[in-house]
Amino acid sequence: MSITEWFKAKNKYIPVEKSGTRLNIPDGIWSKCAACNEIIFQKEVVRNFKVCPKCNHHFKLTAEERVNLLLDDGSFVEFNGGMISNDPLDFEISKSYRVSLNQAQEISGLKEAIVTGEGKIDDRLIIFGVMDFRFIGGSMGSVVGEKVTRAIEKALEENLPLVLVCSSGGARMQEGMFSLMQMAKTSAAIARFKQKKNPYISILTNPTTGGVSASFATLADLIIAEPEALIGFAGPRVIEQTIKQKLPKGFQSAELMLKHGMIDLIVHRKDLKNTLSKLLNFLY
Amino acid sequence: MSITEWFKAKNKYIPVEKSGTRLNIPDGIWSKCAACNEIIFQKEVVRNFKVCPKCNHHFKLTAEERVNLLLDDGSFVEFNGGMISNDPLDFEISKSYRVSLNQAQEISGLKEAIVTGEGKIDDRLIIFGVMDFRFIGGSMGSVVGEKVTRAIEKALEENLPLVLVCSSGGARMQEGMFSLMQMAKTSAAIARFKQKKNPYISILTNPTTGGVSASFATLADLIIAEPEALIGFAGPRVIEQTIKQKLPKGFQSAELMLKHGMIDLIVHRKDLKNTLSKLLNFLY
Amino acid sequence: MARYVLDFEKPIFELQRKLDLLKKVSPLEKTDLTAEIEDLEHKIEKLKVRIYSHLSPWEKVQVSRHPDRPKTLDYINNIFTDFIEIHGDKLFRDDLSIIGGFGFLNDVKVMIVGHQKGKNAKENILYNFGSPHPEGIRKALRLMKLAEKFSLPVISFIDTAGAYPGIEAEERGQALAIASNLMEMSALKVPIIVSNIGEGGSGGALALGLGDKIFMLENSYYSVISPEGCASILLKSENGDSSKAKAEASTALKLTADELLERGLIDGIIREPLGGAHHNPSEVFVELKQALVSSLLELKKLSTNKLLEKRYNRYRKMGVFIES
Amino acid sequence: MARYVLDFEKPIFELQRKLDLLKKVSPLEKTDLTAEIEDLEHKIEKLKVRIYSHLSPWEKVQVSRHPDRPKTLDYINNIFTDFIEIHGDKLFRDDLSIIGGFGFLNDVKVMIVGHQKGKNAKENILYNFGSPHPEGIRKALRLMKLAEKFSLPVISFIDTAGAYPGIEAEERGQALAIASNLMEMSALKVPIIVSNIGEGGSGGALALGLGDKIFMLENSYYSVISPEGCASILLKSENGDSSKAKAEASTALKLTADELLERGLIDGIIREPLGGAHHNPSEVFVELKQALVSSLLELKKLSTNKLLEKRYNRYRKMGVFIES
Ligand SMILES: [Zn+2]
Ligand SMILES: [Zn+2]
Repeated sequence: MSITEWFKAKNKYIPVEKSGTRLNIPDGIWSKCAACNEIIFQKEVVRNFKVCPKCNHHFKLTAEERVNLLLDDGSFVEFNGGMISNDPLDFEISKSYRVSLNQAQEISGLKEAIVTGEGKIDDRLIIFGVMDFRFIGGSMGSVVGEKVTRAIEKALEENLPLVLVCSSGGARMQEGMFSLMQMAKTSAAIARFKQKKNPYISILTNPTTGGVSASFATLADLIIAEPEALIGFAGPRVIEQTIKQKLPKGFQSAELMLKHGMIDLIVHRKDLKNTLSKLLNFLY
Repeated sequence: MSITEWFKAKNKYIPVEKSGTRLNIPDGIWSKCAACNEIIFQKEVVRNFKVCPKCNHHFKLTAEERVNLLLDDGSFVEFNGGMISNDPLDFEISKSYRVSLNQAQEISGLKEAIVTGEGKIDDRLIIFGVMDFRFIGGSMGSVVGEKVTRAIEKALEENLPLVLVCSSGGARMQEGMFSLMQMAKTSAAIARFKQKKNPYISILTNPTTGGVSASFATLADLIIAEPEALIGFAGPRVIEQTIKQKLPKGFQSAELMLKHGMIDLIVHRKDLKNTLSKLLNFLY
Repeated sequence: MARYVLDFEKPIFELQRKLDLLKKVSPLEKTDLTAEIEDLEHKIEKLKVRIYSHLSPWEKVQVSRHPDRPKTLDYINNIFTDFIEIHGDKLFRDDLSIIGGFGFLNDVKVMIVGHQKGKNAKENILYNFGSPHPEGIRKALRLMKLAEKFSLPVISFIDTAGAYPGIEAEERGQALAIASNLMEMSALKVPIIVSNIGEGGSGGALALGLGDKIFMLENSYYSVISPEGCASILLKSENGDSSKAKAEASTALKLTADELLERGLIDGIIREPLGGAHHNPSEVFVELKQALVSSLLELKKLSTNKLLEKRYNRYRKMGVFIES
Repeated sequence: MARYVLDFEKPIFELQRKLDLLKKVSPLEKTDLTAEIEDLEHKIEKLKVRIYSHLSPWEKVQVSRHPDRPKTLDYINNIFTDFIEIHGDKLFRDDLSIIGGFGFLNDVKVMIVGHQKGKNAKENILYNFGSPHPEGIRKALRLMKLAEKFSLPVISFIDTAGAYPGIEAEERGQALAIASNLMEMSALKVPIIVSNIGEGGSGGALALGLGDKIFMLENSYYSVISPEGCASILLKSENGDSSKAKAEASTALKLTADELLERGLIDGIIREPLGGAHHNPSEVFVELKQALVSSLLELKKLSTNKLLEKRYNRYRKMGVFIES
């Protein structure tokens, strides 16, 4: 069953614990938190929106978990679910891009690194997109750029609020300049969207960097970040290579970015839907 | 003869050396430069646009010297030359404001700290204003605010470029909140001016601080500064009292402000008219 | 009653201390002290009225700076509901000397901005004593532009000794930041209601203070320069640092709410309880809320064009001069 | 001829040195060396053609970074007249890695912006190797908005390894600065003509690179990631630092002008003299100027609406995917 079919088929709330592959949390009833090294009870983590009950570390969510977290039960309808990459450069270094795509599809059960569609937040219809880091690090190639752009255009046409949940290492290098141009394409679409007064809220989750942070992700009317999410343009390793020293702990965290004025507010995952709903109410 | 009459009467170019009271340059054929302590020949300084030939220090110019420097010979026509302050607070601490006004009028031969009007730069008609530091430190009270606002409105109505030469220690405290409100008034006028596409160029001369720098002076499309001019919001003494240490040399200089991105370009006085003319040509 | 005692309040606190002592010893004494206590209470009340109801401008300046006085966040929490704080200038830093965000004024969605001061040393360091750097001024503008886009009226609170006069503040363009706010606020397409709740210090205050309705609390001040600054410039030969000099400057600058209302520079005064807002904050919250609600009702009746025209004319006509 | 010699150029420079020696000793020798000299000159010419006319993508990347290659300021000085440099972002700093100002392209008034690289170590420190901080990106945007207000077409030059990846650059919002430029440039109401004269490194290049006509010099490159970055990520188990890995990445990324023109991502290629632009800059100046002039003529015929619609559609259709 493809994610599209899956989303279309489901009519009732699918609780978070039934979702697919988990990130960062080893299987088993008990496990160790990768952030604080404490032993945590898996069920409690899942019940806690995949947030460590000991240290509040926010583990990555899959696209479907995010849909379940934020949208009203059964309200999500996916758009363009069948869109896939066509490997425009016949890219192959060490591993062919086509193989990477197949593997990503298998691991995630998704066709690409973003799922877009419409759905409701407390009965308010919105256009919604969510990236999935499992799919080649949530990287943006032609498909991500196109689906984001169509979502923006749809929100513009239908006068609906736009909410995009970001999680990405940046542009997808395997599509070369086509990927870079998705930054231009999505930003241009946002420029048009902003000519009207419908709200656009982006949610930056761990991590949001590179071509995604340097295009649509940071162009929102309001930017919400999840606690401790890594947010920046250059990746930490690139910076360390440039400045030739270790980065301080917490550098490029949501908290630091808030302090530096780049983020509107940081919201704990458990309050995310409620805050989003309130903000939409102020803006729309 | 009032400055108004004087300006109206004159039909030909009045060379700089014939102008009124000079600032910073002691009288006599030879004198010492206040900036570099070198002995300089008065005539040479005057010929050099009141710039020290040894150290390039730009001495303050009077309003009429500035008119002579920048506008085409005989092209200047003053507006609102008769406007004077009415001492709205009956202000008197140690010396009454009325006495200060009388003294300033005597020293400068002007009615207030700014002269406004229309004139030509290389045959291009512009609305022009120039502040005179001799008049209570070029401070902005009701009259300065009103004359600046009228100049802006005139430029807007007649679709003309606006050029304002600033030299001011800030708001005039003897008019209390009326002075502070001139910041709002002039800035609001600039907001309206900017709805059309006529250029506004400000020239910041030594010093431009306080209520003038925090209103119309820095809201220009292009900001030109004279070399080494003191430019800032708070005065150096206030800052030193706050941070409880001496300010570094050159702090708040035009050069530092350029480095910090606040100024478009620094132009030597000898090139000022020519650069202004070229810039107006690009913008108008 | 307040911990922090101003000079002119001392006689009241002396009697108060006596009263407290009397009350404490009363149960232990054999003689009935009720009459003495009542007498003293009466005396205190009379003294309060005598001292507090005729504060000089300089005394009002001191009250306006009282650490226990309600600060912007107190007004936010007591006048609005559902406040969501929004951070940052999206350029350099989140300046905590400026606070802002969304809230409901009764059922009206609004954007709130204001200077935030602390009530103790720790808070004051965090908030930089309510004195913004350019990034704070720009943060306020960003929130106001957001309000404009989404048609939310702006409710602004002024409470600052002034924009921060430091090296970095200058380097990052304090002057331009203030000027930009004035320019943008003069043309902001939503109502702006300003309340000066304490100190209205020059450009740093005005940068959040240009609007359609300007209220001042009874004991707030609003001035082109601080009384201290004015005194030290004009009275440097004499003792500019003396209380007398500051008092003289405070009077000369006509910086009180009454003086400014009389001159048409503000629209209304929110009365405070005897001794100042901190003696009974909830009274002030209620009165200010009422003023905000009715002003908003009035302003919302205007078309955007009319609103902006009125705002322009308001400032356009400020100034006193003679034309010959 | 250039002082700085790239690896693949070495054979040419060997022969050249031989030739120089021969010419030097020739007058001192008894035998006539003219024939040998001519022969060697002929050989060099043939070798140059053989080496330079079939540069691999990785070799082109190296040429694009040649220190002697003309930089933005050289193009400004040789293509435009009456250049007046304009500084600063009016927010934080004048970032010298970005240069810009007014100039005339023949008789057309234009705004010029570009990345500025140095030709030696000292200049490169001054210009930060052409890698902008956020304030440089914002400076470029400010100049473009100024151009928009006064209806001046924008002529942009790209030459950067990328936006600077440093701590302060991150703190001051590199990502948002780039994103803002893309958003604003996509809707800028004047023509934008972009010329990639050397390195087109990812987001830092694109931040000055969104426009209506995109030219690339023959030996410039334009890429989503540097060949080094790509190699080190994808070939980390093998030797990602080797020349072979970089060459492989350069080829795979399809980053040359030819590859990009073929895919419709750019509009034209400015041919360079054999060996690169620095072997005969004036030739390149003339050809690029011609391209700018004729593009401008073409773009000026469009109404603003049409211009913006075309620009939007240009980027809207970029991307390759399959829909099922
Ligand atoms: Zn944990
Ligand atoms: Zn000198």
